[in-house]
Amino acid sequence: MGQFGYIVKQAARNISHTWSTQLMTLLTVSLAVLIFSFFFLVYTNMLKAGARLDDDLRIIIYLENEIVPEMQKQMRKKIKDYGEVEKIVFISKQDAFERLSRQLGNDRDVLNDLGPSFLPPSIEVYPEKNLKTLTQIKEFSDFLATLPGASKVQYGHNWMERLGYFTKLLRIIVMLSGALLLLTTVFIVSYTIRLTVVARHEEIEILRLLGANNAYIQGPLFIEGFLQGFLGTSIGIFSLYLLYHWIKSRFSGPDILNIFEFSFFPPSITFLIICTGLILCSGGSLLSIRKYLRI
Amino acid sequence: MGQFGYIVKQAARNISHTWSTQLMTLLTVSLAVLIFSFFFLVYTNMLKAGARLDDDLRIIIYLENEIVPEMQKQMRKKIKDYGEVEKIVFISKQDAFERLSRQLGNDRDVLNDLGPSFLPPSIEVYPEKNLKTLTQIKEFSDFLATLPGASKVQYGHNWMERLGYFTKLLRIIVMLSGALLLLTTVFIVSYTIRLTVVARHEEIEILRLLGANNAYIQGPLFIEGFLQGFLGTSIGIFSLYLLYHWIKSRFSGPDILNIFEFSFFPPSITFLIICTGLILCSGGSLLSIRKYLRI
Amino acid sequence: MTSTFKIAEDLEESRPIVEAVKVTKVYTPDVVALQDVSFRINKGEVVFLTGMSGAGKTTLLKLIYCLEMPTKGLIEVNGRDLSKITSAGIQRLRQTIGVAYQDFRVLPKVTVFQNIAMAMEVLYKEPKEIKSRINELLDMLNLLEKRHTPAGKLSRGEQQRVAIARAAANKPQLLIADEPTGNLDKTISARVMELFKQLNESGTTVIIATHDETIFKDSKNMVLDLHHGQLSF
Amino acid sequence: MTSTFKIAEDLEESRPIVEAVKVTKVYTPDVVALQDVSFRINKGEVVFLTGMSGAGKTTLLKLIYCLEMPTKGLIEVNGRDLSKITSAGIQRLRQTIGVAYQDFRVLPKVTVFQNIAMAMEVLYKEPKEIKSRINELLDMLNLLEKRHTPAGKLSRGEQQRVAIARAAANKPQLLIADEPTGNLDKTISARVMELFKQLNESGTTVIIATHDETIFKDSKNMVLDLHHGQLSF
Ligand SMILES: Nc1ncnc2c1ncn2[C@@H]1O[C@H](COP(=O)(O)OP(=O)(O)OP(=O)(O)O)[C@@H](O)[C@H]1O
Ligand SMILES: Nc1ncnc2c1ncn2[C@@H]1O[C@H](COP(=O)(O)OP(=O)(O)OP(=O)(O)O)[C@@H](O)[C@H]1O
Ligand SMILES: [Mg+2]
Ligand SMILES: [Mg+2]
Repeated sequence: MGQFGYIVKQAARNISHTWSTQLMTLLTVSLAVLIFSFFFLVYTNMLKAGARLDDDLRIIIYLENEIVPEMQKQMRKKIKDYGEVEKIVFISKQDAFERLSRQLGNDRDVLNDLGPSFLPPSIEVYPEKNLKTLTQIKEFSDFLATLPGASKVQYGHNWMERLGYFTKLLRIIVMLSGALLLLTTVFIVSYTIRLTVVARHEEIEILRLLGANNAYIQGPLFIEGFLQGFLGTSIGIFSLYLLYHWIKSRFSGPDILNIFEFSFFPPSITFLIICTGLILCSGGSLLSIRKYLRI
Repeated sequence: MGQFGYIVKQAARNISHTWSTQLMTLLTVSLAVLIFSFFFLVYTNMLKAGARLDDDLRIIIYLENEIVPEMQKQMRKKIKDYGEVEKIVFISKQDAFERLSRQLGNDRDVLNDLGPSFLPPSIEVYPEKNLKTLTQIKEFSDFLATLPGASKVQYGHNWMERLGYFTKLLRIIVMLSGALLLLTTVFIVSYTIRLTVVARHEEIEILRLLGANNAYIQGPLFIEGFLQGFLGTSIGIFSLYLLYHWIKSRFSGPDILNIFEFSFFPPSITFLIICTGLILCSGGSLLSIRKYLRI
Repeated sequence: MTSTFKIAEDLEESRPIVEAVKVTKVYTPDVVALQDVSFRINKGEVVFLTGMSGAGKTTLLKLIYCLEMPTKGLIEVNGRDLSKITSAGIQRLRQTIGVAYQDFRVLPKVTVFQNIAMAMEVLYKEPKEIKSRINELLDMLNLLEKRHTPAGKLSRGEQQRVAIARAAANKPQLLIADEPTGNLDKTISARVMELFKQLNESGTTVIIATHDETIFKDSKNMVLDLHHGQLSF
Repeated sequence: MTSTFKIAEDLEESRPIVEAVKVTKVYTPDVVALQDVSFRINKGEVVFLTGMSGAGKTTLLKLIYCLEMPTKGLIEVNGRDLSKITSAGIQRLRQTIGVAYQDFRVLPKVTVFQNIAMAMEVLYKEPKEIKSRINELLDMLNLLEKRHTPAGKLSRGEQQRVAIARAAANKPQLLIADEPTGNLDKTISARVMELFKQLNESGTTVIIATHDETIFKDSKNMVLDLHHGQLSF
């Protein structure tokens, strides 16, 4: 039997002898991964939702009269000459009326008696992402007010701030939970390692005194760490996937998920998480006993 | 020196000799309490916000004409005869117009050309809390449609569902995080106990063999557990309080907090949490060594 | 070997301190460590327990200080039937017995002084008394210099002396020493035996388990000789 | 005591396996365990190391198998200067040395068989060879019945024999036994000495630290006598 066979045999023996501890460690790893990736998932989804809300930043120019299509091109050019703009949308009286009635939802009946003509036409300007500070937006809107036919310029300042604060609050809560969880994960992992070391260091010391080389001592530990990392991370990620599906299935009906658009990690991130778990577990099990190798 | 003095001296000696472990345990307890109470705080606040949203459940009866104050009393009686009602509000044309313009926010300019007369008057009925299923609300609204002068009855069905789904999603996320955190807290605490026991059991075994009585062995442990529980829980709660203030100070400006109305635990709950921490810590430290007392 | 049986007629008290009747101890599943062992040790005696390695010496001693329970048979210490003893009773019993364990059981991270002091603190002795007693013992066992060294940093022989000092600290009614000279040279062994003799003179009953014939072959004390768990007189 | 010095003229090899020149070992902060110790042990010899408890026997042995480094002086094992040895070198050195530690260092939760097998597995020996060698050793040390018992459930004397068997398992070039008969009776001690003799005859150098004069007083082997860390010939 070669050296490698010996090491594998040793690892198998260790696992079968200490299966209860091993199971506990496996559970710990799974839990840590589940917690971490759960928060990572919520956080990335929130970031995405936040980005979508930012998308909604627009400046509205109310006009005195409808703009005929020929004029629109000229307007576009003028605006684009001033600053970088992502999108320009022209809203006719009819568009405005339809949107308001959509916005009122079930309250739309109040508009029944009115024609579309009571709302003014407008131009909606979506500035580039890099145009973010309020002063910049203010300057831009001041310029827009000078456009011919503009009666009033408005940007969703108040509404934006409100939503911004709300997402900020949510983000802080999620970040804090994440930080706390990361701390606990670090705690748990270091505790697990300490307990493993407590259980193993006598054996490792004796092996050293018997002249075992590093491969002989670290090999089985590495294999165990690798298996634990692989199984633990996979179980954790898989549980998260089940959880994700469960949550999603509970919200299959209405359009809430379109607003929130809850999505799972792409495969590349999943793969990355599993790899990180693998490396941490196998590396950690080697590092934890390093000081006993100096004997 | 009496028995009690001996025990206190012993505890003091233990603490000073093993202060690094003690500090670690203290940190663990604080962290666990912080995590737990953080989630508890978020959860209770969310429940409150949810309750406030539920408050908004109302049935609106649009009327053909304004109701003169003398008629209102009669209406009230009729409605209350049918079912239990929390509140009935009469909305005149003027009230309705003001509310819409508030609702439109910065878009309210669209109403500039319009008088308050274009909106119909209405009665808003807030059913009792126990009236919650949609069928019950439907039946109620069918009855309300038979009232004299009622042109249309409406309840915020769609809007309610949307918000309901959103809070449900949030609630699930918070509950899951809470469950995961509770699990990790249990893990951490049991790991801490296991490590303490590993460090102590030799000493306890020897004390038993020397004929130490239970008070002699458990006394110092109890004192240590008590101190750790008290300090740890207090530190945890205090950190949470600081965190809460920090969050709140970051949102002092706008009215977002009125919507969310983030508030801290009342003193009674704070006291309860500290007591629970105390009991768990001092009890846990006694329980953990129980099996060594059987020697 | 024929053992010298010494009926304790010249001792002040001749009541038995340890009495065993047909005691059998079987470790699960099937290790018979002791079989039908009967003997009687009177107060104030010095008794040697001998036998081959694995004969059951340590097991017999464990039964006396209640670390193991006999599978069959009766064992009485100080007139108390150990099969009916409560947890509090065990505590009180152990407070009257000093044991030097074969595997020492000293705390490696704790100083020599503190290791011995533990035994006295358990009885709520005064600090001054503890200090003078420990210094006396350490002096006798040639360990005074190591007073403040953690026990884990001592040589094995030094650790063994710490275990012996701890057993003797309270001047117990009954002192049990399991292989007390296994790691000690002749000179130190003699000092240990001298300590036991002093204690015995002040009334302590001493039971010494040993394979070292030199320390009992010239004495006229009782020798219990175990062979595969059975006593042979 | 005068020691019999035996110049190894009748041995096949007379090259030194252990050579120490003015070795001093000071444990921090100020415990002088060894002072200016010089000696030379030739291949194939049997050497007894004796001295009072705390004289420095275990420390000297630890220097030889590289568990401690000397504070001053030169120590060479198998011609290799231990002050310049690498980690891999220590591993290779220890594979040629079998040590029976004074505190045994057996794993209490692991069976007797497995405890001994560890020493052979480290050298990647074949399972069949391991099994036959262990059975041979256990038979010799009267421990065959306990083969599958966890070492923690053995009597101290039985544990000591496990430690000795493990040290002897690989038929090492150098066997170090620290107080190998401390917990053993005469009969078993004789068996242990017989085992050492067998090994010595097949070429193993044996160093035995002991306070038990009976096992070396009639032999003509070299005796190193330590007194407070210094050798006295
Ligand atoms: N790790 C250590 N730290 C400090 N002092 C030590 C340490 N190990 C041993 N000593 C001291 O060094 C001296 C020699 O110890 P050593 O273990 O070599 O003695 P020994 O001859 O083996 O004694 P014994 O027969 O009792 O086993 C002793 O005084 C001991 O207290
Ligand atoms: N906890 C245990 N479980 C199973 N068997 C045990 C246990 N303790 C002791 N034995 C066995 O009981 C027998 C007697 O053990 P004991 O320790 O009493 O021997 P001893 O006379 O003290 O020997 P030594 O001189 O080697 O210390 C031995 O065969 C031992 O293997
Ligand atoms: Mg024994
Ligand atoms: Mg020694």
